[in-house]
Amino acid sequence: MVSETLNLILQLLIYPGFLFIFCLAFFSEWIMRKFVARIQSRMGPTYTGYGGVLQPIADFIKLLGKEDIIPALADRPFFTFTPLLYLALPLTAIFILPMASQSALISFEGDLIFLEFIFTMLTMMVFLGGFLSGSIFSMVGGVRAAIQLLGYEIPFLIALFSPSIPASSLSISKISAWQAQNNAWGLWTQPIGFSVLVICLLAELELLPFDIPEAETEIVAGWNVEFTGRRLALIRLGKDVEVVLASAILADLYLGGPQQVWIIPPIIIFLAKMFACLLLLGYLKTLFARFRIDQVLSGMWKYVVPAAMIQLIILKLIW
Amino acid sequence: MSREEEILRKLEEKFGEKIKGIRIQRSRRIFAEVNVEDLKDVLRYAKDELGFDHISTITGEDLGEALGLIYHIAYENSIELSIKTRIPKNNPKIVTIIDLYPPAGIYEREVHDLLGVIFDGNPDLSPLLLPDNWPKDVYPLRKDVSLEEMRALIEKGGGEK
Amino acid sequence: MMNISSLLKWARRKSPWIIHFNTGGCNGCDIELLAALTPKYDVERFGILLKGSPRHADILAVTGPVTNQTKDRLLRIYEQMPEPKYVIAIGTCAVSGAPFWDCYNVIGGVDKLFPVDVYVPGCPPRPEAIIQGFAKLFKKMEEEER
Amino acid sequence: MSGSTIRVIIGPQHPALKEPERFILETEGEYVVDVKVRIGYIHRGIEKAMENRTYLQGLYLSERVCGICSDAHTTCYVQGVEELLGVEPPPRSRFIRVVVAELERIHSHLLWLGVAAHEIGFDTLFMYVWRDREVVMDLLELVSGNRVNYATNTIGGVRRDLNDERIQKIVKGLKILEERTKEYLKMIEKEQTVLKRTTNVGILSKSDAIKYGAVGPTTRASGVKRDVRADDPYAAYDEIPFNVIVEDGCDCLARIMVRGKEVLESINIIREALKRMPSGEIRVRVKPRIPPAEALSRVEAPRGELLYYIRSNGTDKPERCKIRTPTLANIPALCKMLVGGYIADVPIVLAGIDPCFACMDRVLIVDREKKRADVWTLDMLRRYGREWYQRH
Repeated sequence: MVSETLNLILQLLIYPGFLFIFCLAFFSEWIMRKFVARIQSRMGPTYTGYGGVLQPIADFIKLLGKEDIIPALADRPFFTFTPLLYLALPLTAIFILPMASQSALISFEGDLIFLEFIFTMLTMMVFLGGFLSGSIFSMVGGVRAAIQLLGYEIPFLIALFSPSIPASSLSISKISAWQAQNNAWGLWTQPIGFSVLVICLLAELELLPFDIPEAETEIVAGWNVEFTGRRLALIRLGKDVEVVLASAILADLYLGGPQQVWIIPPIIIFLAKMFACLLLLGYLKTLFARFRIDQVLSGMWKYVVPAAMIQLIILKLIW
Repeated sequence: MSREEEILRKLEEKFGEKIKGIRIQRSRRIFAEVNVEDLKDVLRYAKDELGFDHISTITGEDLGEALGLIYHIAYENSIELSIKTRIPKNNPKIVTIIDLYPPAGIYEREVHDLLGVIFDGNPDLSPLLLPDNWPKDVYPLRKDVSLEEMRALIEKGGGEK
Repeated sequence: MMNISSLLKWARRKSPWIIHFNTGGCNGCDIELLAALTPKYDVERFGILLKGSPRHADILAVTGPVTNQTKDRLLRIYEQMPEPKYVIAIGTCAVSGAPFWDCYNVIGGVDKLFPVDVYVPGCPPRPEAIIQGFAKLFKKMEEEER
Repeated sequence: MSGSTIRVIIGPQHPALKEPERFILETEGEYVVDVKVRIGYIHRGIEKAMENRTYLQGLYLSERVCGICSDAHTTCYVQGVEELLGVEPPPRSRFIRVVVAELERIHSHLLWLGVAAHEIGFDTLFMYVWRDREVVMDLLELVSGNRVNYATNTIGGVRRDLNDERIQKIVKGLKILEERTKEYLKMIEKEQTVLKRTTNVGILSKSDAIKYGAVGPTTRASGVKRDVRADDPYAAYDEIPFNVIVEDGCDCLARIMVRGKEVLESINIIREALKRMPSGEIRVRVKPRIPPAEALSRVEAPRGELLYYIRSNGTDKPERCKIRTPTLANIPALCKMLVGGYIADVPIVLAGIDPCFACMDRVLIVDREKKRADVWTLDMLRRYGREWYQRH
């Protein structure tokens, strides 16, 4: 009994818990930066550690050591809580995703709904953090994030839930296990759903062409313009974890998640799938110019929502 | 007859004595001088009848006793007609030409900033170039104030805001 | 404690984020600073990122002579930056105000307003010179307690 | 906040580039209804300083009016002074001036293309364009010895000659530039996100372009065929055949295309100039003192018509030297373009005239119930915002 508890704690803290996820988050930020830089025919971080791999960690440590400023106009409690929650929410969500083995650390029927809830909460955090930090830029950024939510929320929901229909389960672990066993990856059986989910995740992560809430040339840094030091460090880490989360969702719901192939452990297969999704997101990010907020809303409702619906109808007809 | 000579002849015919010292300096450059009262008539004639539809800029300068203004207007972007006029320094007032050339508004603001000429009828003569804490009644392009004096004045006048 | 401070110094040196402000220059230094970000020079190799918000930045890169109108704005940006902060003056204008030294609307170099850590002379300095300026600044970060 | 007009202040600090300036926009909902301009953050007082410097010293000052179009400024200045003196620069120097001016136009237009891409968030294109801009920067360095302020022109000619080796290198570099520019133009024409952000944005009709006195590529993108190089030839432009690029789109896309095609046209002009270049002297000596006279000099800078008015008084210093930069001439037209457009389009429309200043971000929104003074500092805005939230 004692050893079981200890085991769980170890799992939570080290592998595949906090430490592993933080390392993964930093590593994925490095991959993303390096990949984007290579596409733009630049080098990207080079001299911090081997090939610049320690760059995100250096950024993090430096931000921890900076002066902590709370603007006089900011709402103190919220200004403190927002970065914390912004990191804690995606971290929580990661535990319900199967990574190291076919079943997640915490898995229950209906955790897909919980995931959806966490994503909406994240956007609310962006909105609150921007709205209450007292600067007009951050306010505009926060409001833009909330408006954008209206655009992608519905297709996101549909694309998130459509893999659960063939697997007839609302548990992420069961869905990915079903896909792995039947060799029916969501990517092949429902390609439209996959592309809808990718588009919505780009919007959720505020990557180009949907980085409207933090459009540098329009509103400086957007909703996080006033955050400094520790808070900014937490926000950046939260963002990295969110990127990991997004690619993990794609890998789990549409690529069959962790599965044992021959003697390769599931985690390796999973990481390979996850980084493939990460690079896909990074690649899309470099391809486009930024949309205008009204173009996002109308485009989402005109094209992406119908596409998600069609996918749902096709699924219903087959299964 | 070249286009320049034709324009010169038409201007002389229309305004006769009112237009002084009109000359073609080189191809595509005409200089002329008029009194303040006739300025607007000449400009209107040049715009409506001769087709000078582009205003390049308004140059203001300090001529000692008077302030000089030069209106540079262009015909089909090639022939530049520069019309000079003078206004007294102690009462630097002239009528605006934004009804003829809308972009003149911004040039008039510039001349107002740097030389203190007041353009009657221009709705917006707020500072365009000079800083917000600029001392009043100091006009940098007037020759009676030297650079050293101006710097001293700025240091005194600045600071608030 | 020694280890933590040296770790911090390492992180600071490896992750310098800059904010750029033109105080009234001719654009020459600005385009060279921007050129330093682009593929041929790519200062992201050293971890340098250009940030829009003074709250996120460590280094204030100033180009151009300080004019009367931008003085307050520049001071405010400097005050908004969190400690520890560094200032780098790029181009002869930001160093001393020349060749606009006697213009009525120019105060002079940036060091009339606040201390400058590294001066990069040149009209405009080449991107290589700007990168060398940053390298000097990293050395200063390492040696100096702040 | 519904119903009332809202004041949006843009400026004066930009994360990417350019000098600080400020625009005050009055908006209703998402639309801009009125624009007020406040430039002068970079006002240094060059015109006054010119009066205190000799003609040769003034040359260096005019070079530093603007770092991007520095060669256009010196060309305009030396042409004015040469006219005062009655000196003709030798023919070879006039061709070299054309070569440097067109190289500078390529550099400036490519720079602008990158910045416009950055403005609509297309950083990859920005990086690519700036990578290839380094080719022309290298050529400029080869010709003049410096990357930005070339100091090629001097009163009575140019300072550095072109030899065969340099000409060969220029021809080689131009070939690369031509290929790349064509590729980018093809891509911009097809890329949906770019088209979405630029077509029918910032409309300036042909009649408005004339009425509001727009100059340079801005007016040519509205279908007005005006180019000082063709209409009022200077240097060696009357001896080189070239086309004036005109587009009828009247929107931001047309402005991109005009500049892109002008890069290609400039490449042709340089080739032609190198082919026809006569041999001989590159410079004549001139006297430092200039008899009283006046001269009006015009040059087509990358951004449009640049104008210098110089008057001499018999000493070695000018009596008056007036500079009219193309950006100032485009501001009335810019205000016209912004009115009636979306707030989100303001950055790209501002960038559309290729302003030599401008800072398009820092969008501040303030309620306009209390009709206060025009100039608000950032702190005032914040305090005001705070009060507003407490009341509502």
